[in-house]
Amino acid sequence: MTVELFVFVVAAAACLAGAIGVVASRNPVHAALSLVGTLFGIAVLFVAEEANFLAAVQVIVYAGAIVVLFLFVIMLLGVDRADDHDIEPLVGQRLAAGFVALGILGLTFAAIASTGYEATGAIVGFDAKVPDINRLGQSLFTDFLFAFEITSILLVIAVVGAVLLARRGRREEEIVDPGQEERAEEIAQKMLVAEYRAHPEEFYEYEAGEDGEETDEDSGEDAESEEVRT
Amino acid sequence: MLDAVWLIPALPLAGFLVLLAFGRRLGEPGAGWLATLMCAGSFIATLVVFGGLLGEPSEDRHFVQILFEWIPVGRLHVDVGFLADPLSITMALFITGVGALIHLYAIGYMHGDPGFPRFFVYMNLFIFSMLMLVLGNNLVLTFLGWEGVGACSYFLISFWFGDEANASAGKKAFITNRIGDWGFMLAIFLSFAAAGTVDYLALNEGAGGVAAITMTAIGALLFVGAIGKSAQIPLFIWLPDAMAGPTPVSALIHAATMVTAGVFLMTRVNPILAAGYDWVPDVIAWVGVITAFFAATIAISQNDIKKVLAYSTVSQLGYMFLAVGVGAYTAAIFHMITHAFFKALLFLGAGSVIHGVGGDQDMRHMGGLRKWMPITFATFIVGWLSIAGVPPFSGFWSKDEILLSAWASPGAQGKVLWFIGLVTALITAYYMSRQVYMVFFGENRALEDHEPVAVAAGEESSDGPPVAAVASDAGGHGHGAAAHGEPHESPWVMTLPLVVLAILATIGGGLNLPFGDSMHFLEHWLEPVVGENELQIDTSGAVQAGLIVVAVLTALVGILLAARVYLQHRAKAREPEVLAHAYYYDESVTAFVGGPGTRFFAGVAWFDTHIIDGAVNGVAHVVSGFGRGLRHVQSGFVRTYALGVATGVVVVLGYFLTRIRF
Amino acid sequence: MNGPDFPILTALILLPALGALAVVLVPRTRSELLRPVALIFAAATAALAVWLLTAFDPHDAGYQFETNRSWVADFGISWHVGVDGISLFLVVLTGILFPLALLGAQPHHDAKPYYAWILLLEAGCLGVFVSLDLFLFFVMFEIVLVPMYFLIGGWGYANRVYAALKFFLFTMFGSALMLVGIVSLAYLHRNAIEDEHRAEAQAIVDESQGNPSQDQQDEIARLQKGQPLSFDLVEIAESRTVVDDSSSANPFDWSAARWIFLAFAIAFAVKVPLFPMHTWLPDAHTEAPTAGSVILAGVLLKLGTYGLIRFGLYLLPDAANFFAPALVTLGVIGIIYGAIVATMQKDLKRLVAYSSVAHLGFIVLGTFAITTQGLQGGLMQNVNHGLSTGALFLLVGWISDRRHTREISLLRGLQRPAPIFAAVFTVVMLSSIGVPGLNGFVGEFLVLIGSFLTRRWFTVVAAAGVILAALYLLWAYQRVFHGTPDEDNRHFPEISWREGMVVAPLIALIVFLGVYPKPMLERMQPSVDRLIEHVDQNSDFTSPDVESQEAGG
Amino acid sequence: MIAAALDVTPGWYLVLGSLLFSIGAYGLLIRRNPLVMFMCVELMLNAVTLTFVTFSRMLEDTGGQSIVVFVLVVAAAEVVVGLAIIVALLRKRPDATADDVALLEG
Repeated sequence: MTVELFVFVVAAAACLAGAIGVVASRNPVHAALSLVGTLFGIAVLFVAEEANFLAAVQVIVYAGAIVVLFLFVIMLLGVDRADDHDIEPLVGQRLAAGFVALGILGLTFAAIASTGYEATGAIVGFDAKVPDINRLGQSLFTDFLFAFEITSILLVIAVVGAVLLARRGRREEEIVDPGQEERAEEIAQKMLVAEYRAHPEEFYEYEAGEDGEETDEDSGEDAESEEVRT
Repeated sequence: MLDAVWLIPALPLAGFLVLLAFGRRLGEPGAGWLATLMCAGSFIATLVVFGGLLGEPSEDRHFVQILFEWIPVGRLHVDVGFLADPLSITMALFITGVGALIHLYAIGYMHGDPGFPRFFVYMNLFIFSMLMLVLGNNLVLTFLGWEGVGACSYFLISFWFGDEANASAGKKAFITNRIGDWGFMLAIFLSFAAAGTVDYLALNEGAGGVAAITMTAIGALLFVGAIGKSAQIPLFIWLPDAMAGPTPVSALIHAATMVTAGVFLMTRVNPILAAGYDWVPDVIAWVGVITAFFAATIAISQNDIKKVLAYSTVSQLGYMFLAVGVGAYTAAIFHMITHAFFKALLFLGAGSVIHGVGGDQDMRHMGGLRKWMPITFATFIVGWLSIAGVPPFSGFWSKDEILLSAWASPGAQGKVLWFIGLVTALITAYYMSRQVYMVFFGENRALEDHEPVAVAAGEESSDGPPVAAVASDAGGHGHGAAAHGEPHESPWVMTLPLVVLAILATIGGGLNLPFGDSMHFLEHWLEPVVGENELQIDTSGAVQAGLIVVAVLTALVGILLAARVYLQHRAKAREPEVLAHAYYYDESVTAFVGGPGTRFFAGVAWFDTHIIDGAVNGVAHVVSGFGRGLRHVQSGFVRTYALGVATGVVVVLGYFLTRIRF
Repeated sequence: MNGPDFPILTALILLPALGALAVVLVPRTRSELLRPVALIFAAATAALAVWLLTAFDPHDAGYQFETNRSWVADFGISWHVGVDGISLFLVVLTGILFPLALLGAQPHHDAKPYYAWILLLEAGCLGVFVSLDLFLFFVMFEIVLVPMYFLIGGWGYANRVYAALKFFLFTMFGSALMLVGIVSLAYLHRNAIEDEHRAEAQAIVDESQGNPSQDQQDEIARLQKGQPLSFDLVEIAESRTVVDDSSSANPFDWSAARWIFLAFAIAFAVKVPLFPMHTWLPDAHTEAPTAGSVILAGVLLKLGTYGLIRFGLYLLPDAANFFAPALVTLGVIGIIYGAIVATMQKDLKRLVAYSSVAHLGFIVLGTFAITTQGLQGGLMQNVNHGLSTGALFLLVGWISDRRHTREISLLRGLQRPAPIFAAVFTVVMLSSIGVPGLNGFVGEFLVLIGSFLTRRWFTVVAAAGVILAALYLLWAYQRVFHGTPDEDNRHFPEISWREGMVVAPLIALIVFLGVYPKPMLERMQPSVDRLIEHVDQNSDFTSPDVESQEAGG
Repeated sequence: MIAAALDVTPGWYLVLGSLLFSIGAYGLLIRRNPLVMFMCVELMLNAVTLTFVTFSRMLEDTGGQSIVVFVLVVAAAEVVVGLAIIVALLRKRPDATADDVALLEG
């Protein structure tokens, strides 16, 4: 039971737990928090892989900035309601998703297995005398200089874009889009069907007549809210 | 002298062009006079050439004058060249001569018509085309004239285009002719393909060299053309309708000249007919005689003065084809000439009558006109006796020669043809007499029962140019039909041609008298052209005399019969409906064209819009439908897209894994 | 070749194009200048074309005024232009027809793009007729397409958009096939040459028993070098590398040549148009503005027939010979069918359009009769149709301008108020019917007499089309011009001076060519004979003109 | 021996990476809350960075780590923009799910 093994196991567990948490938790806030778990796990693994600088960055940027940003948005908009996992408007989405995920997993495993753990195991490792940050800087400002500069532009654009998008009360003029109503109707219908499939009982609470009425006004208000918004 | 040939068609052409340019400025009667002069000049030019030919020894009496190459392509050489030989010059003589007279007549007849100059434009163009037809030295040039006269007759029949009926008649004439021309064209092609030339002389030279079957085909196809142009069964339907045109037109085009073009063509290519199998001439003879017979019977119950003459023209043309069929080309040409004289005379007389009574053409409204129009009457009588076959008038000699030839032609067939011809002669005498009696004798029915003739004219739709009636009113001289004016004699410009033609019709028989070989002037004259293919008559003099007697008797019987019925009214007039309707042949053709024919055409049009174009639009619909279907893939649901991407990832991964060597 | 070293044909193409440019550059404020500018350029082009006619050497069968500059060297595409007796008169026709079309009709709106498009169209048409490079031809062929599309769609009548789209799609379909044909032809040509060279190289190797001398090695090296592509029409046609070596009728073992010919044939059959592909034509003609119809009928359809000659008979003679019966059949069907459908039309313009189908059928018949008479007749019929149908469309256009309708049933007795107009119409009509003495007859006659030599029974049927032509045109004439005019038609204006000036040259040509076609025919003769010899030698077709013809069939 | 068996080879990291990636992908596909979907994207990104680092260590090539830096930058930028969009979206309709974006309107 080497230290390395211990570290890995713990970190990996944290990562997976966090990941599952992100996917499974109903409440976005919880998801964000479990994301933090994953990120920390990764950071630890970075350290274990002698990428100390990256580990630091990981913690600072991700856990420190991004996740906080997430939480900030959630709080700002007050959308921290638990969303209902039973509702799935797109029929067969989950099944397909499962298959795809398993596919990716299996294939990547196959790839790794085909090379064999040991084959990949020949770890050269960096010589410990040079701190990794030097090495990183070396490569960043020589080999990847151009890319590096580009990223600066990227960031600027991102900032500008964000400001532009998040500005309140822009684009009030009507956008004419034929078939908008139909599509709104369609989506509302999908939602309704999904909700019914998720919780039939809620629908059985009413009489048939009201049931129809219910659905009507439901989709109706949906539709009219569309109009209001557009 | 012979070099003047080109002048013959050139003068009418010049007249045509001048009138086309300045006709309106010349106006009336200047335009008419110019046209007449041109025609007369061309007649004189023809006389000059005629003299020139007479100067030559008979064996080389043909002169070719090439003006320029018209269509030279590869082996095909079509020249604009004139062939002056006895045949063409004979034709040219009476075309220009009679043509000039009729032009003169028309000046009077068309007086006051708004389209006066236009009329003479067409007339000169017609004369030009007709001369090209007869003078052309090759089939194609003849075809040019052939179509040209067709076009002119189209213009002239629908001259008073205000009336739909006239327009339709013109169209009908043109299209019916075209059907015949189809055969003519194929004949041209075939002769080029077979003999490599379309030139008459070369063709007639090489006639022997070419396979008989080919020559038979050429002859038959040319005859198809002739049927169309000369109004034989089954394509005669256009000629009666053609009477919608002004009367001078009927006289010139639809009696004297154009309709005889078929006979001319058959005579022109007589070596080809001779080179082919015998059934072609037999068919020609039979078509001719049958046409002659039926047309004559139809004429019995016609009441339109011009319709009677029209059917009689068809019938007489039948005679000519009978002659051609039995190989009596001289007789055919002879009858053509005399017919040109007396039929033109009759038509012009009829025109004078119509003019006199103010546009009405219904014989039932006429009668006793001899009192009012003596000259017309006298001349008409000459024409009548001539066509009825009473000696010594010209018609008698020519018709008799045809009958004789029929009799003399080999086999029992000859006798049958002769007999039908004889019966036809009887009927001819009968209906012509009927016409004369109805028009000139008895009391004037138009005057006694004061029935406005204009209305009567209205009854007979499609006949009678209403514009003409108006015109003759407009012309100060004519007390129009509407104003119950008394009939009156026509001005001298109209009577003079009548007189001249009457004289010709009287003495015309002198061209070819049966008394002894020395008097067969025409036959000797035409020798170089038809010589070796001419039917040799070996009938004994006694038999010939007997035939003549029989013929004369038949004519007299016909006349007397008519007299009994229409003069003394002893016998009831027999005018069967079926004949009045021309055996309903025309009606049924019209019905067919208007019924199934039109439906078929409409069907094809429907096929075009619905099947073919429908298929095109159908493809378009399929494509757009496919696109509409494809649109649903773009559902707009982000997660669906994401799913797609992920699936793609899986596929790509899988692909790469398969590439890994373990 | 002879002629001046000044590249007149290139100038001929560029002049209208520059004209289009000039029109575009006319400032909006001086819009009254548009028409004169366009007319000047069109007229200049016409003058150039006529000068070409005079400078043309009638006895030279080959291409004259040739210019051959490399254009896209990497693909062997060259700017190769030249005229011979076959293309000469189409060039002249184009040159003459365009200014008349411009003069004869004015746009009701947006004059600037209208004139620009027309001039560009002219450039394209001329380019098609003179280009001797497959690719150049294709480019020009496509250039023609666009302006016509906009002319129909922009200045046409009620249903113009549908018509324009239909026209565009049909032709596009065709030209796609043509592109395939062209490219594959070029590559096959290249490969054939390379195989040849390899064979030669092998031969050298063999005869040098393995140890070739120095220059032999060089020779071998030269031969084994890959050959450049070439799109040169003349080179490919004369070298006869792409031959139809399959004898069976079974499509599955057809040779490439046949398939390529088929591609070309379909492409051009759409343009001509031949029977089943004709339905774009009535719509396009009917909806196009007057000038558009004139040009469409007068020039654009000729692209198809011209292509059939150049890319069919000249480029792939053997395959052409194989498909000739089929094409002739379609042509004859077109003659009869077009005439019948035309008879039943209620729209005067549509009637004329369908008559084009019939006339073009004659041209195809004559072309694939492969006799000197038939081919020359076909070529002449191209010009005739351009003149007479062009004139017909002008007249019909003027009628519909005056009466704002093309419905035959609404027109009556126009000859009463407008006799001269009627007279002009009559002449044009008779020319279209093919009455001797006018140009139409000469063309039709030659086509029929020529095709009678090789395609007897087709001709017998086709000749019946002549009757039908008389039927539909005379009937239409009767319904429109005869009879007594009603209130609407009584005041139909007589032909104006401007209109007279426009039709006068057309009428003059119609009569002249009918009376004295020799100048035209003798200029065609050498090239046509050469082409027929070409076909005769390179296919199992034996022309009655080349080998000594037997008298007495 | 046991130590050898339990020696942490890069393979382990890779397996972990692929696990994280798959989970992230699954989440991305099934969750309807745009925010959560974003988090799933972050998961996947991290899985990739982990793999990169692993390889860079294996092959003694700092390039891998440099890439990770870029990934971080991209992630940051993406999150900024993405969140801005989400903000714009959710501000209008707090109950919006990813499916509602199908209506291409705020």
